[in-house]
Amino acid sequence: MTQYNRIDGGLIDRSRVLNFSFNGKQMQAHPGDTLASALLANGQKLVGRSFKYHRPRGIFSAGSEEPNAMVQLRSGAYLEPNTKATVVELFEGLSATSQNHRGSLEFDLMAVNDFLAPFLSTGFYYKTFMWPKKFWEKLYEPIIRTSAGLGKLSLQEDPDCYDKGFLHCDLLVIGGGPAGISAALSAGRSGAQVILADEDFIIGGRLNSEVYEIDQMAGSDWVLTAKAELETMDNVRILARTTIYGAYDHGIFGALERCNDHLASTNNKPRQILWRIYSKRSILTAGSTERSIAFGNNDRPGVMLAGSVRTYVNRFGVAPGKQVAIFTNNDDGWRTATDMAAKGVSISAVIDSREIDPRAKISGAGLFLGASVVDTTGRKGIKSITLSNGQTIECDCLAVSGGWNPNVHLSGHQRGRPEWREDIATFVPGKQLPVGMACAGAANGNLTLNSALHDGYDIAGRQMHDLGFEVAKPLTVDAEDESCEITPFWHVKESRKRAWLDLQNDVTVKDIKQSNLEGFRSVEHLKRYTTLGMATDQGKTANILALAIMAECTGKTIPQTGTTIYRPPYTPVPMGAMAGRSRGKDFRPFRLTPSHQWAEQHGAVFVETGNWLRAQWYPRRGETTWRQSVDREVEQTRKSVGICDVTTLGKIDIQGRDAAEFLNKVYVNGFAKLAVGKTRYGLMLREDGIAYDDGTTARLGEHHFVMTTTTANAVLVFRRLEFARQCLWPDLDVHLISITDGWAQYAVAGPNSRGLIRKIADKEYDLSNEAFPFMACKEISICGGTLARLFRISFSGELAYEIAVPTRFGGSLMEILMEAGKEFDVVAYGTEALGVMRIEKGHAAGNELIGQTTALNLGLDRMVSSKKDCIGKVLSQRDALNEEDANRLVGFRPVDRSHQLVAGAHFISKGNQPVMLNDEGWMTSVCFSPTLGHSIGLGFIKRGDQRKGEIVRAVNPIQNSEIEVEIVSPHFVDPEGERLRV
Amino acid sequence: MRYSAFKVFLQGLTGNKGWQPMWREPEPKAEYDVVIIGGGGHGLATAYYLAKEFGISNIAVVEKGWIGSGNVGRNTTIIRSNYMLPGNEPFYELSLRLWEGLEQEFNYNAMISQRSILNIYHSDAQRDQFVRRANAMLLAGADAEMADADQLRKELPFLDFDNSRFPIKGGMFQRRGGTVRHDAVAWGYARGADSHGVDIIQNCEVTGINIENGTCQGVQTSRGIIKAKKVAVCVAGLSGRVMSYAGMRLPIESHVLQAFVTEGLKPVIPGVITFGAGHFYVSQSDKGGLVFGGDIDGYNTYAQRGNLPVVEDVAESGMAIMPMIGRARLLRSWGGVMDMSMDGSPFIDKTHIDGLYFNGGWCYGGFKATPASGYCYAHLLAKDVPHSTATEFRLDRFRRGHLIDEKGQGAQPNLH
Amino acid sequence: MIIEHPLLGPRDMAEFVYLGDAALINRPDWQDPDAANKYYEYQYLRDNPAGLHRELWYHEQGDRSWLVVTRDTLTHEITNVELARDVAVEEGRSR
Amino acid sequence: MSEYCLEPASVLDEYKQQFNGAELRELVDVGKVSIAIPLKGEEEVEKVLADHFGIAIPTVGKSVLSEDKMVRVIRLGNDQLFVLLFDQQSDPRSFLANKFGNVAYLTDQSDSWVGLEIRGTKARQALERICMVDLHPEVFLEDHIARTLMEHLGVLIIRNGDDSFVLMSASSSAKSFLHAIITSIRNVV
Repeated sequence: MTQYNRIDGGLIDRSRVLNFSFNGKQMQAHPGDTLASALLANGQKLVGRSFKYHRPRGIFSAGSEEPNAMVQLRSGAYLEPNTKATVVELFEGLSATSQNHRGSLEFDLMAVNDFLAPFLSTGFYYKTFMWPKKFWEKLYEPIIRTSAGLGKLSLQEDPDCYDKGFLHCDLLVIGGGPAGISAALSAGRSGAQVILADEDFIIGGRLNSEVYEIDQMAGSDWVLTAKAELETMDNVRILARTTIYGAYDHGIFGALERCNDHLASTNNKPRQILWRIYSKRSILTAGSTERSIAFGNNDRPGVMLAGSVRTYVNRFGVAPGKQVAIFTNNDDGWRTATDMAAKGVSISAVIDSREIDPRAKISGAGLFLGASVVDTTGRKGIKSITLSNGQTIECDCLAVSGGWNPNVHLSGHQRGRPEWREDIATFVPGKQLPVGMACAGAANGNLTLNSALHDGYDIAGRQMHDLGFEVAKPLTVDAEDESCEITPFWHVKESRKRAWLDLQNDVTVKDIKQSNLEGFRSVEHLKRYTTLGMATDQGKTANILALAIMAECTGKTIPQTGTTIYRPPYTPVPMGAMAGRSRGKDFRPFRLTPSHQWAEQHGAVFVETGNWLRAQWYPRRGETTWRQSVDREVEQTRKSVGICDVTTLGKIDIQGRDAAEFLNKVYVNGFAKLAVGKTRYGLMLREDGIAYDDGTTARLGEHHFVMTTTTANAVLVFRRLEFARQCLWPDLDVHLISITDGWAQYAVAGPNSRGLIRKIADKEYDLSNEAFPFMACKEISICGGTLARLFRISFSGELAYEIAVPTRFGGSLMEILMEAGKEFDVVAYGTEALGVMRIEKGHAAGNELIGQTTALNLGLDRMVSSKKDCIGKVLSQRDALNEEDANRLVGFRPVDRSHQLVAGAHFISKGNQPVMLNDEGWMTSVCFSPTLGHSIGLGFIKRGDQRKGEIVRAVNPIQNSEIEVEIVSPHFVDPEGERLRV
Repeated sequence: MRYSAFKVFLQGLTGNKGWQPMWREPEPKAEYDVVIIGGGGHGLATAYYLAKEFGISNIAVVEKGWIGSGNVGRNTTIIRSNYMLPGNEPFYELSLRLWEGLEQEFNYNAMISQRSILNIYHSDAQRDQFVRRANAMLLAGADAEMADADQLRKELPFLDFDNSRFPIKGGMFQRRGGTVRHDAVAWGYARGADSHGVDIIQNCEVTGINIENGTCQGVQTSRGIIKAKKVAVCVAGLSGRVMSYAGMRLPIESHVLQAFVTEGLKPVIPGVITFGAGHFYVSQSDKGGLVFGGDIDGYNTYAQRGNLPVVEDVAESGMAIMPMIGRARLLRSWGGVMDMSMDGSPFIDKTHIDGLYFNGGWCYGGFKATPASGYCYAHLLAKDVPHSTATEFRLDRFRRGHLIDEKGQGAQPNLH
Repeated sequence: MIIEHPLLGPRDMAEFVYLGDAALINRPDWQDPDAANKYYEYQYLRDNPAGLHRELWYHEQGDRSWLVVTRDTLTHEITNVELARDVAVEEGRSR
Repeated sequence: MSEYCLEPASVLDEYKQQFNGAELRELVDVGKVSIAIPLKGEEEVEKVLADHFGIAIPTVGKSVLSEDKMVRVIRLGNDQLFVLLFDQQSDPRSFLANKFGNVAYLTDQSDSWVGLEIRGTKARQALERICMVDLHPEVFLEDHIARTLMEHLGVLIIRNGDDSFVLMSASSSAKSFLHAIITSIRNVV
């Protein structure tokens, strides 16, 4: 029984056969088919189940408005839930399964909900499931959640890749139907850069679905001619399979191109591309979508939109039924009858709600004028309809037309409201459109062919004229304006049975009435209370009907009742496409230090620091825990010499006649008097007086400084310095250049560091303590003439240097330092050892500079110069920041030295209850000090500076632990700083 | 009308024709004891608690559109009390406790679902911060749990443990956190307030605040002047506009926060999950949609819509932790206008004008605060002293230097 | 959004970082007798208008200039873009 | 002579690859120097450029290539120039300092940036996938430059020929940058 619903004609390639399967059943169809047309050709009526009542559902439409025919496409990790069969382009080997049923599609156990429908009325769940209280999470909700959702996620990583891109144009044409094509012709001929996008895999819109003629040729042939002309233009780009899903500010549009979804495999090319389109002008030619009429049991498989039935007949060569009835309130519905009759499909009846003269003669069909359909039969496929006159008519397909709604969605993405047009009984785009947008054709309410063609052409011409392009010659086409008279008819009041509006979410006319009864009368309340329009089709076929019925209930007009706000996306967009390439390891770029390769070769364990990867420690053979490695690195550094890559610190070149004055304004301490050849530690505040960054700044020349910042704040500091320079002190001659990536910088620390530096520095430089004391800096040369910068600064508390060379030498310098250091038993140390040594020295770092602490809290208040202004100075003097019991950064050690401290523990005075009221501070940083042989920590505690020697509780309820700790000086090692200066 | 399973059954038998409006649609009276400006979650909750707990029922809630049209109707529905600072945590814990009994109290199922919230961490430093936070929560009587990567792997196997740019090292759970059906909160409070005699007046826009001799006399509205002994502003998102009627500048900027939902999917995500190396938080609703959000767009705006860079950033972060969502489709996006305050924390306070009160500055965290905000605001309105958990939400705190800055970002609202 | 950079022409907002009200240029004098109050207002209080807003954007992924952008917070329409440095000089921030 | 000798290394190992319709290579041995124009000092900078290189100072967003094609001067901002030196100066900063003296502030940036050149008929199509700036030949002319963002990385892009672009980005993230550009090419060829 293959393809027994095929009829002649259509835009499919009958010379080739494609095999596909639905629920495991093998079927055949042709290139040019959608999954929906292929299913219909094979007589598959029942394709899914509705969300709430699990009613049997078939194919309702032929486009992206489809509420019913949702399938799961493909399988395994490629499984794609909630896919509209009406937009899936058929490919060889396609497999699809139905969704949202327990048991088989034919015998869905959840269909019991349909019998319980009276008790599952709109919002019933707000009124029950409240007792007993505990049952919600344990019983009620789990049950509700088993019936939640439609399709399934594969739970596996999406194996396809996605891409993004950026396009620019003078005119973006949204929709490639008659109005869109003529708009593109018009703008293209005038020489403008044009992008024509259409969601379908062939452009042409309704021209491919109708039998209209243009210039004495079939509409679909005219499309090919026009397309051929557009393709000769370099300035026109046609994007088929591309949905413009959102209109954003200033002429920017989001677009999704499904480049490879129509293939069995993407062959490692992007499955889809998310385009950001920058347009100077846009024209919305998105056409219109047909709406239904609400009547009893209007949701059965076989009840379809009349225009869609025409699409299947004319474009796909499929008759959705053998015996078709038509129910309409407008002239367009009649065309379904005539088109089908012309193809030899039997029409059993045409029912028109209007008392009019018949619009056509249909042989063999009963004509019922001023009549309506009140009910239908046929559980898994429509079998008959009952008319308002009581007559029953057999049919296996009912084509319904309630009129056409312009696709105004994108016109409202910036909160413009559509306007009601009484003559065509629908909403058209309002006056407040996105910047640069115009609307034309059916999307603008010009529902007939000739007017759409001219509308698109002329409006695009005017838009291009505004941009300074010459207007193309007027359009000369020979096409008709078909009749589209309509008398609004929303629902069949005589129907006693449930009449569906939102087919997917199962919202019926009764639900609207109940919503009104309970006070949910505003459109937004209606939507939220009944879930109308919230399904995957976003209510494209349902919303206006529901609105009309609500208007009827409240006695208001439809425009008074309003519409909900349109929001992106126009049709759903996969998350993978939204993310593009930025996933997995490519989520963010890696920044690598100059010694990265060396560290890798030496087995380093790396840690993410922002986007940087830094060596955390370097395990050696025999070491089984990270602590062993870190302890060794610390001990060896303190004993002899260690090397640490500190390239990641932000480095900013500061030059200018006023550079010193500038630094004076951005640091709390003075820099104006810093001598050339010297380095100074500086602290920066935000303007609100809170500390946020610190580092050293070296004066290389009278007007030349090099500032270092913390790794984390490098970008932020630069931004704030630029703000200070440009906005606060615009007349200072000072210039900033980030040189973070330009220099490889290593800390060389430990008593033997001078000896090591001496070995590589060129001989002419005197590096003795007298000639190059603590905090000195100098540009020198090393290894026989290579430029280097040498700073005698120390984070470890040892005699130490930082040496910088141009990055290209960085890898080599690491090797040379390690080679030259062999005689000292040099060790490479990572960020952990760096951290241990700074805690031993009591230096504040990231755990202390958290944007919540002041210079006072950090014990750096004496650095704040009283003689000058600096950013943050005035507000740092506020009372509450300077209270007597303010937090102070101090050191902590466990009373029982064998205990380990925990960062994040809170301090409670002995004898006090561990509750928030008694909370006195918290431990910020802890480590095991190999130098002292026990755990040590830094932390903030109230009045800490005055409480040295006091024992407090460090409570850590999250890990059920608590120990006693002693408040001590934060300077655990060499508190006088003697080692620095030797 | 009291709701129950039996009532649903009875109505079902009789065609669901006997339901009654959940609230009246009264005309505004000339004068009230309290006029609350703003029929959002906080305003309705304030009215409800004032009437029910503090014995003041001559109240009008005036709303310029439909009730719940502000941020209570456009958020990601998350409730939690995982704050750290003493100025915040007791208040949010009060709120969570009020949530826990709310449905039974106002006889409306808002689907308060304590399916947990997880904050993932990706570094040792982040872990230390979460330990600090978790301990603060426990000291304040809330609940918290730390979990390592192994435990997360067991509970949430779909997270990307093996190929992520920023490895998942563990997380902090608050098991009592979760989600609520957001619209139902507004409806439940409205129904409750209405039943205590509160007038809820929709489509009534406040166009001015009448102040004479430093005392607030009432409000001008699109439906006439309404006198009031006390006027309580509660319009987060639009606080700047409304308070400008009283000549006040605020430590607040208005920003848009976008939120998103996917098509309905069979449930796979149990609770709320928050990414720690980017901006992304997600839960799955009882209808099956993945509800998620990220950072605010970052520029001052009163337009309830956002732009693409943030949309894409949120999707990237989502894919970074759960690459299984690649084939799920984003169905809807929306934007809510937030009162972003200067330290990321809110205000519930009297103003310098007698009889004029202010509640706002909720940043993007106002939804979870709804019950406590209403309760504490009602307390302040009734007794003229702040509730014990809301003593720090004062308008003058920046002048004093008393900051409640959880994120440590300083006076830049778009960073909170 | 697109910001029409006075030197570079139209550029996507993704290249920019936002700060806030352009009044942040007007940093008060630290020695003003009323400095505490002025700094409080400068740092914390905002007009936050629903309508035209002059605001600071930093072209971080561009020429590193700070811009003063005049933008309508209701429609996002941008009507003027200036270099913040020029504005600062105009507003008397020269020494 | 020193016992030790520092070996320079290119960040991307002198990457070079031919694709179908595009060629991508690392630009090596290009000296890069930032020149900050002192406040009110533009005229003097202009004069140095004219006298020593025969170059008229470009406006912001544009660049000028010297006649001998050895020097490209890029105007990044009002007070900022960026100079590319193609003649393998071992110390480009000193080379320029000799000419500029006190007229401008110089910073050697040779190692801060990695440079790639992409050329070929598919070059623009590949860049469309990653670059938000309009590179249409009638908009982004030869010698036009732009700093922008590509896959989370700051990039300086220069059109240096019909179908040819120079892309420069931070050297620490060079590998991710190269990966991003290669992916863009692979996705279109």
